[in-house]
Amino acid sequence: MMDLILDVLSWVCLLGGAIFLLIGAIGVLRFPDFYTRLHAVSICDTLGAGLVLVGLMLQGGLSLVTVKLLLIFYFMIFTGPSAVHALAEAALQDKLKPLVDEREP
Amino acid sequence: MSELLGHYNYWIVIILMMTGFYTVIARPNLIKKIIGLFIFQTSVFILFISMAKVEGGTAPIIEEGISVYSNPLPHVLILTAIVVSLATTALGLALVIRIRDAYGTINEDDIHVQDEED
Amino acid sequence: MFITVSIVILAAIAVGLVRAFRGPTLYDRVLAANMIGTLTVLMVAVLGFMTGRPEFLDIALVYVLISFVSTIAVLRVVALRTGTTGAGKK
Amino acid sequence: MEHLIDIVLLGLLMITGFAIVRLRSLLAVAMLTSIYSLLSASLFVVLDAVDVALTEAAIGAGISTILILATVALTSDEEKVPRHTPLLPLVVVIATGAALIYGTLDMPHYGDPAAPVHRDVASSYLHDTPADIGVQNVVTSVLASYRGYDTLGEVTVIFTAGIGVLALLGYRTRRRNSQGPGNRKLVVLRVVAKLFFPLILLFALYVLFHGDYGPGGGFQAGVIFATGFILYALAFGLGNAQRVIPHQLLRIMAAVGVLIYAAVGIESMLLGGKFLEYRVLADDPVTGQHLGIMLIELGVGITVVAVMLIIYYGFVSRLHSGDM
Repeated sequence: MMDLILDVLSWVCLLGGAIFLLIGAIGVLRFPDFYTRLHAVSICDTLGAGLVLVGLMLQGGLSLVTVKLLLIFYFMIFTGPSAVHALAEAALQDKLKPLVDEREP
Repeated sequence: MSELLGHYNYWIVIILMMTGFYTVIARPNLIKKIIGLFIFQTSVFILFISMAKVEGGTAPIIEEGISVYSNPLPHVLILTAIVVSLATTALGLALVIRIRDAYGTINEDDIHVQDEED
Repeated sequence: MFITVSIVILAAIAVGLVRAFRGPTLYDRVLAANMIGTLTVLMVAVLGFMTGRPEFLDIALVYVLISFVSTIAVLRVVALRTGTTGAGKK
Repeated sequence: MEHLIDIVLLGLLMITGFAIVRLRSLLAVAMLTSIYSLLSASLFVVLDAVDVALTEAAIGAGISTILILATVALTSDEEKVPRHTPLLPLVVVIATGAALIYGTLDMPHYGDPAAPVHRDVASSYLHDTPADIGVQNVVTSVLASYRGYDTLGEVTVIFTAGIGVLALLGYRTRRRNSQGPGNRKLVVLRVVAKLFFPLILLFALYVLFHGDYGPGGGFQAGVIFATGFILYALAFGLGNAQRVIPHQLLRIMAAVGVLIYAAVGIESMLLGGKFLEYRVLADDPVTGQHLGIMLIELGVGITVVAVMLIIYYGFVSRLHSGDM
């Protein structure tokens, strides 16, 4: 019974994560300019990746595999945002203008 | 259908190989040539690794309860080849930088023109 | 189950590749490369479970570190050039 | 179903390859090369080559992208339109490709267990490794023990390439970089780099010494170790990195690694075995093999770290700004 619950839970996490990853990727493709696309990437790096990794941890159970997955998760929550921050910083330094709505309100 | 799938890997490898080959011979830019060489190298790696794969096999790290493993020998050859390929790529790029120092350009056509003028 | 997840991740990689081809600025391409790095990490992790040998997560761990270092390196190299070429232009 | 992933990945690789040829901005091409490497590395995982995937990811997506970018930064970005029509090359390429595809028709099918590659030595390596060498990872046992002489050659090639880059580019020592207010934008990177730098080095050592049991070994560990130092150099400046691990030390390390490898070979000769026959290194043959493999992996690792960093220093010290 417990196994079944864990399995279902992990599948929900995995599928949910995969869907968020796809949504993020579509966002990167469809959003109008660079700065908005940054938002789309962060959904991949945090929510999507997190859910997939949690789903895998539930499959792995208490073992070295889960420790490694936790390590990956730990690295990802640091690398993702800092890479995106560096990207935004570099683009700003390069005077890449954000797209703004110039119509009168 | 099985004929098609059975050789699919090799055909894609050949297409990649030819893409790299084309870049090397048709593009005058030296950096582009090196990148073409890089694609060529990678296609050779994929060729070897594809040949090593055994249907239903798993990675050649021995463990209880597993009997079919992929062939480890091509993996060894390619593992060292990858590191050597980086070393040669670095050497090539270093040569490109020196050529640029000497000629002021990395375009092969321009280099030939300068050579003929001398 | 794992196969569905890995197919969805592959689809996401394909979508990201389109952005990498289209650009238009270099930063868009770096962004796409960074996202594909994340997706590859997850796909390798899922593949490990799919083939029944999840202990190969070391590879995924290496990918996380390498894709971060290479993104940073790209930005630092490009930052050196922005004064002269304007890599942000189309 | 693994076939599906294999097919899709190869298709994506092919598209990326075409895009690399078509694009004219070399910076963009360098980014695509990085993506191309990541894709081929995940293909290697699908094809069961975990050790190769580890190496390709560390090298292709990491260091070689950085080198290509540094070269582009040192030369020029835009590719000029070629003067000749590409008709002749196209004909040559199509003819060669057609001949090669004709050649593949005789090849055994993908994944065929009866293919000639899997006969002879390969199966005996798989069969004999547990008893002969006592190492779980057959790739490590073949690399370090059965074909140790070959690997010694590869390490020498890497060492030679390092010398070649050193001769071509030289090196310039940087003064210690100031950490003034001008680098304020690097604060986030520096914090993350401080957090990661020790972990990457630790992980590289894990990959080095865990190579007997899982994917890993000297080549991979060396590249990961070098990547750690590259991260350090990116965050704190090349000058500071050169204070941590100076150039003179690197040149000594590159030679010492190869020497350790060769010395293990000579040591086993002195103890009455053949060159690189590790079983004589200890009383028990299997312990001897373990010891020999560990020592030569260490030698490989040291040489690879040193050469990677020599190459990195050589390229990056030519860039104008002092803080990279």
